[in-house]
Amino acid sequence: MMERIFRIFRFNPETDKEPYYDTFTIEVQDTWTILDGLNAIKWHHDGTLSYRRSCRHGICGSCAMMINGKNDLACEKQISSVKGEITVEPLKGFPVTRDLMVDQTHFFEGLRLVKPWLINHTAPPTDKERLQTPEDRKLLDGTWECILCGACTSSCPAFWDNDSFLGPAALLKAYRYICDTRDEGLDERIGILDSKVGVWRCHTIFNCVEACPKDLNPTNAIVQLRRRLIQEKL
Amino acid sequence: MRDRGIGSGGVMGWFFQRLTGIVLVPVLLVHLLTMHRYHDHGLAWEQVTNLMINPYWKALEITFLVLALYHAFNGLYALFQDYVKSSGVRLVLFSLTVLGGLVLFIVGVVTVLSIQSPGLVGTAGKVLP
Amino acid sequence: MMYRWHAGYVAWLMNRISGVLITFYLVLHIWVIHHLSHGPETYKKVMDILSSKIFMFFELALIGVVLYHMMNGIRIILVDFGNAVWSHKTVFWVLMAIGIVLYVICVWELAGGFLGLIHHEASAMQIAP
Amino acid sequence: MKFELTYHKHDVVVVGAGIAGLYAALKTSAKVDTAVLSKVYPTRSHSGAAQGGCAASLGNMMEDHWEWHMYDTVRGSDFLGDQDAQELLVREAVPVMYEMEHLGVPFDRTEQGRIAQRPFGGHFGNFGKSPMMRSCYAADRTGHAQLHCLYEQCVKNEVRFYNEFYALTLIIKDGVCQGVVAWDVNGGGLHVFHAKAVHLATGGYGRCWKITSNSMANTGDGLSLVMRQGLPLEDMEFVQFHPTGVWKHGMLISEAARGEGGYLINDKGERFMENYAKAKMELAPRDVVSRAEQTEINEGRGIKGQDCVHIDLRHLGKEKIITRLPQVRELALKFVGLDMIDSPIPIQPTAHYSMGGIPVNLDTQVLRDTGKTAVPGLYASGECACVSVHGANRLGTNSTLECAVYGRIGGIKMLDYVCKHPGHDDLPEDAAEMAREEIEHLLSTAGTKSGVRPVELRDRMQETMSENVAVFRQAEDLKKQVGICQDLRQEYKKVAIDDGGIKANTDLIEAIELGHMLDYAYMIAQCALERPECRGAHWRTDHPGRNDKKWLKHTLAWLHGDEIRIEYKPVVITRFQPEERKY
Ligand SMILES: Cc1cc2nc3c(=O)[nH]c(=O)nc-3n(C[C@H](O)[C@H](O)[C@H](O)COP(=O)(O)OP(=O)(O)OC[C@H]3O[C@@H](n4cnc5c(N)ncnc54)[C@H](O)[C@@H]3O)c2cc1C
Ligand code: HEM
Ligand code: SF4
Ligand code: F3S
Ligand code: FES
Repeated sequence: MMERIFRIFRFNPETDKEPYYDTFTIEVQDTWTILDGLNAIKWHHDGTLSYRRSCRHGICGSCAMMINGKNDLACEKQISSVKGEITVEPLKGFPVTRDLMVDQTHFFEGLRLVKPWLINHTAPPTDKERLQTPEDRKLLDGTWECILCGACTSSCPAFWDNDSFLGPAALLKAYRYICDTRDEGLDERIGILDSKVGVWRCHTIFNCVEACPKDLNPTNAIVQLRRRLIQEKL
Repeated sequence: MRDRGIGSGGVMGWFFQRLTGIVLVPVLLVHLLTMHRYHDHGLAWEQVTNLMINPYWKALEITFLVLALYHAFNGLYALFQDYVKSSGVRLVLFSLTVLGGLVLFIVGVVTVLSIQSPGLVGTAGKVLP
Repeated sequence: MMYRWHAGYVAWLMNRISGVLITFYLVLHIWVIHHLSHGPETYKKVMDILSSKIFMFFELALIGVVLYHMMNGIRIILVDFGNAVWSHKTVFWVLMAIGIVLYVICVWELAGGFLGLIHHEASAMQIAP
Repeated sequence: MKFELTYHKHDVVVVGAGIAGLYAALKTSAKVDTAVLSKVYPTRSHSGAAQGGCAASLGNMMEDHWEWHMYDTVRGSDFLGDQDAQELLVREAVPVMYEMEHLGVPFDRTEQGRIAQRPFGGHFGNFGKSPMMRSCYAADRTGHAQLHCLYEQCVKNEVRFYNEFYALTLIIKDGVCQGVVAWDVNGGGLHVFHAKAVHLATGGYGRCWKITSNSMANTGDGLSLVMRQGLPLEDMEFVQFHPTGVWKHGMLISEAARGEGGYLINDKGERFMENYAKAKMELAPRDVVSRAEQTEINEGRGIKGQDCVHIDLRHLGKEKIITRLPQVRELALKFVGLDMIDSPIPIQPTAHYSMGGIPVNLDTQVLRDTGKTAVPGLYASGECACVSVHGANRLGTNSTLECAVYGRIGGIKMLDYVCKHPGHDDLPEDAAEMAREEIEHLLSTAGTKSGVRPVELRDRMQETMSENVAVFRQAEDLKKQVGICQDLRQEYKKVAIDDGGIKANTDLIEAIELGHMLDYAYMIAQCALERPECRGAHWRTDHPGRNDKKWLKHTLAWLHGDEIRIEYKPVVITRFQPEERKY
């Protein structure tokens, strides 16, 4: 048990004109994560604190937020790994719904635009799987693990400046399908990828790679997509 | 939030930004190292004209001019795409970048071509203020 | 706010700013140099101003900016067409180191350093008609 | 406070966006207007946490047949599963797995390019004789791969998603389901969804225990929605406890840790499994290992006398831990801050899977009695439902399979039903009254300092459930727990929340969830009390042994006000007669 100070971004659109920071000093156990800390605050100090959480072990993507200036999953971040006062803020770049909750409607809408589903024009065998070699399957590694937490898109300066930019998560998803040997949908996706909200708006800033709590590399996906587009277009 | 209407792509602009960038590396270095000598109060008029009379140097300088202008103004336009929200204003700015680029290109080419022989002034020089 | 000052962000921001700065300079430069075509007197006048201490300082700073933009540009191109997407940080620092070396060379050279002293006459000979 | 009602009309409304709900929606959305309500974004559903895989007798690695899979499932269920449902499950498993591949799930592959399969506890070849590789997997994120793929397919089919909408009540008029009332968590506001068919796929209910591997959203809402309409729940006493939950946190350390040779150690440094399962040691079935751990803890041999034992992997060596168990190691690093390479990890049994739930028939229609009477227009599948394929104990990798198979069947059957019902029936006038009362009452308590805080009740419920209705059960404890649950339900009436806001009021949501949990926790305790035998995950120390003569039957329980009424219905037995379950 030891005392830690949480400095938490607060904003309730119903009552507050401006966001402000609330400070809570709580007793934490040494195995606690930031999420445990937030829970303790919500349950024992201030029930009005709002945030999202579900799985508690970094697979659902609910609890992405900015912890001491870095995007992380609150449920995976050990309190003991953070020194001093702990500042918790909502993901940047998305409108704040309340406190640590942000509105990700636009984020998921962007995802929809890249047609994130397998596009294949030949009917699959009826009583069997489509074949795919282990090597071809390996191409998908580093793409399909994305939990859509939004930490990457939220860290991307190109997205801050221009939120119509699809952002790294949607582009990673596009690449997940385009590099799937079972997929034939490049043509259908070229329109959006090559558009003024597509891959060319990324300036190779790498914040997204830095931010991804699952250690994925959206920049690589974007770079690969550009290569494909250049092959197609030039 | 801006609408995400599918608009003109950007593959050309993006690709040529890299291409010109790469070609600029040697060209720019050569240009810098030959033309921007500051000892002795900069290159003397004669030195420059001596260099520039050589058609290869002329070609090199014009290449540099074209590449740098394209790269610079294409780069500026990339900025506008990021920061300017209205597509109307973007169109105006696009026209301005193209126009500006062209004007500077003419000025530059005229300058380079005007150097006909060491110590002589090209007649073209008088055309522009 | 870490992402404001994260290396990748700063690198890009500086790239953008440097790009705009150089573009600005390029426009000026084309304008100024076109005085070449006005004959030796005008050129000399302009050059005298330009090679004053203060302008020399600007020019040296500019070369730094150009080299930064160039080296970072190379990094971006290596990410786009090479394999640097997995090692962009290392590549960045290696290129910056090269950039610094290049800068030192340029300064020596342009400000009349050893290369310039040794080659000055020879090069003048070479380009003489 | 008076809320405007917003009305929506859809052919099908699915509540829950896990594998089950999404599969159902995928099937109906091919032809009819389908909406999905989910209290979390679909990709945040608990299905994404499933790791090990999804069983199907594809036979890609070695000879396999659905009969073998069925035998394992029947035996695993300790003969309480309905064999018609189990047969459907394992037969459909094969085409469903292929369909999921066609939809785009990135399964791992064999050298021949087919779906790769791996061994998993409880699955055998040749009727329990030889080890079997039956679990289709995508690394250790199979559920994640399936969930995302199904979500994306639903997006493609233009399913209308109402994300972060919390279903509060069902609308049932004249015994027919007409829709559901939901609360818009972000925007605030009551929404009435008028539908020809409603499908509940609200997932498991492990959250009423203190230590659980379940996500925080697994509060069993679908169960109370049904229960509060005077409909029964089935086999609620059967809840699986997994032996390797991270101490104090409860999230799962994969079975692979024991599979690779991890030891379980008590405070004296003994490999205590020697005293419980000398042959299989740590690799004995989940319930056996969980009971062994709990015995050690109860008898004071937990580490430093605490409620945990150690899983020790140090003898495997750094190399093996890093290459074979990277995820497990990372989990331990992140949640207990310990590195398996040089430190044992504290673990304890954790509430993991809910076998019981909403009784449904093979068409996933919700049943209203011990016979075959269904509630027209109301369907359920996935972990919240009980068809029952898992009986008294489920096999690993059979549950995502159940979600897929029965979610899919549910979709197909609803489509039939909806196509036969061209128009919507009229909604009752007071469709939203129950929901409105609940919300308005809770909001009106905001800030009143005199009430009970929900967290107090929840902590008490979770702690006592973990004490009294866990791995070991006995009449005395269960009776005590029934009493506690009754008290807690009374006290819940005096609950007061902090937050009176309308928008994104998660305090309100947690209070509603607590109400649901108290209802079904009460039912679990009562059902457990009324089954004096040991079967599968239900272990009564005061009534050793399975009693097929008296107890080979399903429990159906109704909540009438504060009373629980219990009836029984027979188990469907087709191919395999009950025998002793030995491993
Ligand atoms: C850690 C862990 C590992 C597992 N590994 C495996 C495995 O390897 N193989 C396997 O077969 N099984 C595994 N399981 C079990 C399996 O994951 C679950 O049984 C299965 O995912 C349940 O899916 P579902 O579709 O029924 O519900 P869930 O995926 O739990 O989804 C429930 C949905 O209902 C919604 N919902 C709930 N209440 C409401 C409400 N009131 N209003 C609106 N929406 C609501 C939620 O938002 C959510 O979308 C594992 C379970 C755990 C805990
Ligand atoms: C010397 C070699 C050069 C290289 C390798 C280079 C490379 C690049 C690259 C790769 C970009 C794209 C950056 C991005 O998309 O984020 C870029 C942008 C730009 N460059 Fe260059 N460049 C060079 C020289 C120049 C010069 C000489 C100028 C100006 C005269 C210039 C002006 C610009 C501008 C204005 C931009 C746009 C900035 C932005 O979009 O952020 N560059 N450069
Ligand atoms: S790429 Fe990483 S950061 Fe981005 S959404 Fe996916 S998991 Fe989150
Ligand atoms: S941070 Fe943004 S600019 Fe590109 S490399 Fe990542 S998407
Ligand atoms: S709660 Fe699921 S990722 Fe944190």
